[in-house]
Amino acid sequence: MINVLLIIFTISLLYLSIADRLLTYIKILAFQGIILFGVAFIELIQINPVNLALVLLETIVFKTIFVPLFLNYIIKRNKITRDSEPFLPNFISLIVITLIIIITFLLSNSIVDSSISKIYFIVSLSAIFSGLYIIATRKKIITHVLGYLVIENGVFILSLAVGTEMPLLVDLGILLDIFASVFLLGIFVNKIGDVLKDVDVDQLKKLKD
Amino acid sequence: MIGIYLPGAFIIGGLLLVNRNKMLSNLLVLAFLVLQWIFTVYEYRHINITEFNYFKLDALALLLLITLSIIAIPAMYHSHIYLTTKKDTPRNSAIYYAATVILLTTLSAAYLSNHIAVTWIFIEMTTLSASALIYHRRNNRSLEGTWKYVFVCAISITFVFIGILFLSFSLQHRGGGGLTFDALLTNAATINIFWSRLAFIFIFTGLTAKLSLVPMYTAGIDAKDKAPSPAGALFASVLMNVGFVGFFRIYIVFANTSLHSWTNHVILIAALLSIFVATVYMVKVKNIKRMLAYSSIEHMGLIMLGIAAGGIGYYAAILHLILHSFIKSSIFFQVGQVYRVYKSKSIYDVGNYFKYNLTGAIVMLLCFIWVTAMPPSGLFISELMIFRALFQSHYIIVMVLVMFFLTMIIWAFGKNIFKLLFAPPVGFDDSNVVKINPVESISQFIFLGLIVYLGINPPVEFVTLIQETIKNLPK
Amino acid sequence: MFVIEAFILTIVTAIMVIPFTGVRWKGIFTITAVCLLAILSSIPAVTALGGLNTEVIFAGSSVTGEIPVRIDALSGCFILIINFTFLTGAFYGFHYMKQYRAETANIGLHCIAYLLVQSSLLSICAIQNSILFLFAWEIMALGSFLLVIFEHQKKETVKAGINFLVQAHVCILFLLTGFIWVASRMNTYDFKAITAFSTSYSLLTGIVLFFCFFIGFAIKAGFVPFHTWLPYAHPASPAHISGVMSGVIIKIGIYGILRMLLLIKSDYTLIGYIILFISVVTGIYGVMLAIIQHNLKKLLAYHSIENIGIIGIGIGLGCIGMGTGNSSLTILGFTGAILHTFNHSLFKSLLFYAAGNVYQSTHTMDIEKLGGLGKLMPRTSFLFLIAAIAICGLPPFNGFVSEFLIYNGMLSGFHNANLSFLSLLVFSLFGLVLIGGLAILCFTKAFGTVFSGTPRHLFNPVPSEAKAGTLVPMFLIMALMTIIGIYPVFFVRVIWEPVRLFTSGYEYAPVVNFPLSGSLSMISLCALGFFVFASAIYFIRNRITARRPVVTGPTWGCGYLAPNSHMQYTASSFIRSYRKLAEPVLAIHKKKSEVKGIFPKTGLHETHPYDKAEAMLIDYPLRQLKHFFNRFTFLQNGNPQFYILYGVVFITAVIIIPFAGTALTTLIHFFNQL
Amino acid sequence: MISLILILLASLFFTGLVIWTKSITSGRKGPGIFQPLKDVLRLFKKGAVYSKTTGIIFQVAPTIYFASVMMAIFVVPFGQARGFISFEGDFVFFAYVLATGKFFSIISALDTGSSFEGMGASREALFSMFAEPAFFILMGSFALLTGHSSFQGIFTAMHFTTKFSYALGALATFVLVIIAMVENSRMPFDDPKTHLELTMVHEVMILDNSGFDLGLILYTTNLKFAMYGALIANFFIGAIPWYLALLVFFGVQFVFAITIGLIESFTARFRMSHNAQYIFALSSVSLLIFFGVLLVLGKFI
Repeated sequence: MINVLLIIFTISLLYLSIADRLLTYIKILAFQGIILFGVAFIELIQINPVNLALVLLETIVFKTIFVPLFLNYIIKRNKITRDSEPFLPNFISLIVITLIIIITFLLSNSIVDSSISKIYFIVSLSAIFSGLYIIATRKKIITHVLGYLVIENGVFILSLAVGTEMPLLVDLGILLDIFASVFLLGIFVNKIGDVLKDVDVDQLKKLKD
Repeated sequence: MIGIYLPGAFIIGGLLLVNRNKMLSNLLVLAFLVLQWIFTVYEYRHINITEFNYFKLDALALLLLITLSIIAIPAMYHSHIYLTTKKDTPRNSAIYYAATVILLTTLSAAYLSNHIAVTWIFIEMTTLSASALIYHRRNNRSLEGTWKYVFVCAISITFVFIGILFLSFSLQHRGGGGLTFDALLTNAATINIFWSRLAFIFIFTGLTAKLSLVPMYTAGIDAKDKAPSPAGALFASVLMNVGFVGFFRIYIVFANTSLHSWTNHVILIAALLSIFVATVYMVKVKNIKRMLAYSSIEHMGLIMLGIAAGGIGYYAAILHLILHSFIKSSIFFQVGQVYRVYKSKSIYDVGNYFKYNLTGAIVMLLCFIWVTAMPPSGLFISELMIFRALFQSHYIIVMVLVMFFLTMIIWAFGKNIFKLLFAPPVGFDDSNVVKINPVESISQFIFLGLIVYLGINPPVEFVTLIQETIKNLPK
Repeated sequence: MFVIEAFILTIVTAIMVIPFTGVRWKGIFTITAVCLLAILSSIPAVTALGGLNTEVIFAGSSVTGEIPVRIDALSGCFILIINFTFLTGAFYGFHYMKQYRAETANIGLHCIAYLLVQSSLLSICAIQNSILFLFAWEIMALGSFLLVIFEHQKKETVKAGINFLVQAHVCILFLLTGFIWVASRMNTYDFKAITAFSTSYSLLTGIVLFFCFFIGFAIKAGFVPFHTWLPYAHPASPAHISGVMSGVIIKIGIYGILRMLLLIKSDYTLIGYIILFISVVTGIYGVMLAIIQHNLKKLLAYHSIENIGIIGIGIGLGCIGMGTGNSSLTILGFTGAILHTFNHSLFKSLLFYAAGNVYQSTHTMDIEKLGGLGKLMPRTSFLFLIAAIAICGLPPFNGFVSEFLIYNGMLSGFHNANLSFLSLLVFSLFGLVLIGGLAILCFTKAFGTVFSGTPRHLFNPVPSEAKAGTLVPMFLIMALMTIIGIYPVFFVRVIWEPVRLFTSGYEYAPVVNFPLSGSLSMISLCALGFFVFASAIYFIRNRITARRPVVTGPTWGCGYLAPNSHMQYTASSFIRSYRKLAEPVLAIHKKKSEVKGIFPKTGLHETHPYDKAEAMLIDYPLRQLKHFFNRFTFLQNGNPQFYILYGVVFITAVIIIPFAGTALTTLIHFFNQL
Repeated sequence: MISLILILLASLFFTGLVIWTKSITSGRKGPGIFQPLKDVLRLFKKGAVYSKTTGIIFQVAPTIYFASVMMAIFVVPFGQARGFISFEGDFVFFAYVLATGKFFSIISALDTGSSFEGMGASREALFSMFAEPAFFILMGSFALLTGHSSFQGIFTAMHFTTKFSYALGALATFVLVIIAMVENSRMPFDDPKTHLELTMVHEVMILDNSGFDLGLILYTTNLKFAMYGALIANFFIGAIPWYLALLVFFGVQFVFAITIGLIESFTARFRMSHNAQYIFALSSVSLLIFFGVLLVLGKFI
């Protein structure tokens, strides 16, 4: 079951690569939240109930509901155009993300350690690198945040791999999640939208040497 | 004691945030400093005792905590001057003070924490408070700086987290206490090489954002540039140290595994690239604060070289770290005065500082001498030892390269500093130059003296503490 | 022991007091402190020259280890040289700086820097702990930097200062490397470890170590091609600083070389060959460039390089003597070198002081604008003349004595020399003679254009003789120069102790007597005879011509009746034929527009001398380096996407490169197996 | 001491002899041999004209010039008889003291502020600078050959043993003759009888000198010739009896003077810009001598 969910997660990454509209990104994020909820639920069923509740709450409330709504709000409030404005054509993005997945898959084959199930490793690493790729190739600042959230999801999956033995790490992951998203989005909603009218990356390239 | 300190400091921070009364905020800041010092002294008396499972004050933490407590006083003093001369709104001042207090508190906690995850949490929190300081001026550029800092730090903190996860993979027994540094050290021999290799590279890369090293040094530059000078002083000293703490504790673990020489190579490459980048930009930049920020990169590179070289280099690295904190903070304090005189940080707008602020100019001159590690600066001693360590570990080419880069840096640094000090400024109206009270430079003089003292004639306790810090490293 | 404490106390008190006194008192305090320091340091120096070394060992700290302060004859000799120059410099400077009294803070800094330089120079001669030595060395460098940039309103001055500072740093890096090398093997910073190190490792190690130190010291001393800071720093600084700098600060490099020769036991012959070669090149190159300079102080600065070359020739000869066991060569070489060090400190400071007087009355150092000052400033011109004769090494003054010793060293080297050494000797003989000839060309140009003839430029106010205050120390120097010229035996006897240090290592029969004492007393006779003889003839001439009619008129214009001062032979024309010959070696930027047509417009001919070595060794690499650095300035491009990318690239690279490495080695292995 | 007297004697007729030779070769009767001396004496009796531009340097210089040449003459030996002064390395003193005189004559020329005299001064400085290395290498070679470093030591210890060493002696004589020509500003390098100031060396330097000073300078020229003649003579005197030596001395002086006269009669002056090269070639010749000495000593293997 976990494997199925994780594979669906990976497919969502592929979909992410060809998404044009920001709204699609947000929907995919929400969808990923739901998948993570499922994975966490199955994987962490043995840990203590309070902790489990926290994890599940985070995935379902924060990742699937709060953040997507918040993003939507920001886009509306700052009148950001709907297009994701990639530097590269979507086709290439698709190829790159596919490549990322293939490479991580091949890479994980070389791991000899058996204590960790490899699927977590593959999926999370693909998610992390896809997130980084999205950050690097999209023009808007808001897409950076979106990319970052994808990375977060990847990290969350990775933390689930040791979740039963070290639930603390999962909690930390959640903390990171909340902290970073709230903070980044907070700055966004408060300041960047006010100060910079057109929220393009080029606006933030003044500080350089 | 940390149980009292942390809540206390956070309460003071919270009060500062809501308080709008000038008098009261001064008192609160004072109260914080007193608390900080009581905490420091208490911890000094109770070394190597674990508190709340996750906090343990070892020698490194003690050294850096004392450094922080010492720097905190002039930092607050100069912040006070900065805010009063700028006539900031009470709200902004409140945020500034609160952020500074929180920053210092989280830094202290991060130094003390004995668990990698706890360290991680506090490092994350420093990003938070630091960003409030960077955004203090509330203009486009500072917003940009803040955004970049937060974003890059967020990514890097994620890297660290990934590294921690990998580290947990590598453990044989994944118990609750498995990730304390002590436990890691005792289990170092049984660690899984594949995962720990990944862990190290991710943790190291993540921490370079705080450490100001290649590859993630970039945002730190903007932060030090855009933050007000007293805050810049904290960024360039104690905030960098927190990165070092995180790095060094994990390095001790890896030094006791079979990955030791590999980690040394990684560090060496990062250090060399850092010094190179610092050189490239020191030659180029015309903004004094950015130049200083690059100089921090250079010094961190040197410290890492010391670590990578090993032997006497360990001692030198710790010494260099502490001395660098003092010198960099005092030079940043001084830049604050420069900014008040010229209303600019650009090297094109400043000049003849000697005429407008004699004491400040002398401090600046001495700072230049100290920071470029010319005798009688204590940094000279640490650099000498680093070079000696490089020599002894047969990194002679590295040594020659570094010496070459350092020469270029001195040239570039000197060119700008002497432009500031001696060359007449272009288009500067000196009819109503702000007079700066020489008293404001006392802290810098004290720091300069301290650097010489610690460098040339270190007290026995200081040496023992450093020896204690590095005792777990292989010889 | 007491002396050292008093020394430290004096310098600390002076530095504490000077910033808080009135501008007049700053000077007086400085002079007092300089005198005190001089007296205190001269006590052990004199006893050391008497053969009684001082050795005090301080406990030091855990970092430095024991700090030995050893004053042997070599140190003593240099301490005395330093003190004398600093004393005259202080007295001269006190009057020279009077017109800058408005700049109180600047003067205060200047005074402190002066004291710092003096005390650090003296310490360098005494301290034998690497770390403390480097400390003193750098304080000296920084202090002299502060002294140089006194007139920091001028852009070139600051530039020269930075140039100086950077090269001083390069110098310290070389020294540092050497010391680190020794310290990392012997685990102590005591100088004695250097000896132990060089004896316990291979001969080559000793040679490389020596040259590591040599380059460091050579930068300070100004050996070609490490000289490039020198011609900028000297003209930029006030006159007394140029004097002191050229007089003793660059000599500390010589001290360092001599000290290292004493400490490092190695193949002296090879070392000597290399030093000798470098020195001859230094001497010739220095004077060749000196001739074409239009700035009087720059000319003198290049001349310092030349003299360093002469000193180096002496050292090189002495070294070869040590290596081959030719004791008279050793003695003559080192005596010549040390005596020339002293002599040069005298006449070069005198020349710079005289140039300073010229500068203060005319506010220019451009030779092409000066002229005819001999009548307006008779004493200064007299002093300059004496110093010029002395620096050219002409009898009856002191310069001749040291050069004479070096010549004789060469001649004594002829005995039992092998072919390679003989060729080198002839080369250096040729070089030294050429240096002498070129020096005459150079100083006849300098003196002739500055002090003789008619003024080339109208100065307002008309230049007048310098104040007596500046002239007194100058006359003092002149007197000493004359005494050395007339009675060299005494001085040679004084430096006998330091020279003997170099011969002490012999298993050969120790030489008790100085090999040339007969010649030296003859020299003094000749010098005195020359004075007496010339005066007698002049007296006779005056007696005879007193009764004859004397007419004054315009200079004979070969039939042209309206000559003016612009038709005078200028400095550039004076050296034109030389310049034509030397052009291939030198870099002279020329700008000229020929006179054309029947009614020509203004013609123009400008020459700007430049240093080819500097262009090739400093400017070109720096330019290339800047290009290289500029390629990396994309890094901080303001785009956070890139910033993230760096991290990713770093991580991937660190992971992949080892894999790639192993893959590559496997591949290579595979191909090798085919 | 004896050499001093002999040189003074030779100086009385040397220039006269040169002039006499030149007159004979050009088909004139010419003045008496002592005419130059008479000129000098006449000048001694005259008053002087000084330029307004000049200062004390101008008045002192001729004296020092004269004194320096005299000091140099003191060093020159006569065969085994020492000079007035003799010590190890005295040839260094010889060359340097001459340079002192030259230094003064140059700055005195510059003191006039003339448009011409500087020209001469410049050339004088340059040429003598180039001539000096040749002299030193020459003396150095003989010092190497003989193991002595004083004039007297070198000349007494020098024996022309092989044919090869005769060649060396001839070369040395050649070098010394040329050096003497350069130092005295004679024909192929400078034409004292020219009437164009632009092409003169020595003569143009002393354009402004008059009266006693000029006399002194002119006489110094005679002395210098005689001095170089004496040096050359010393090459051949060696350890022969004094009467023979006397003969050789005057013989050499005569031959030397007549040679100069002949050279001046039959050659044209070099181009000024080429002078430096010719003079520098002397150093090369001296180097040849040096290598010759090495061969004699068997250091070349």
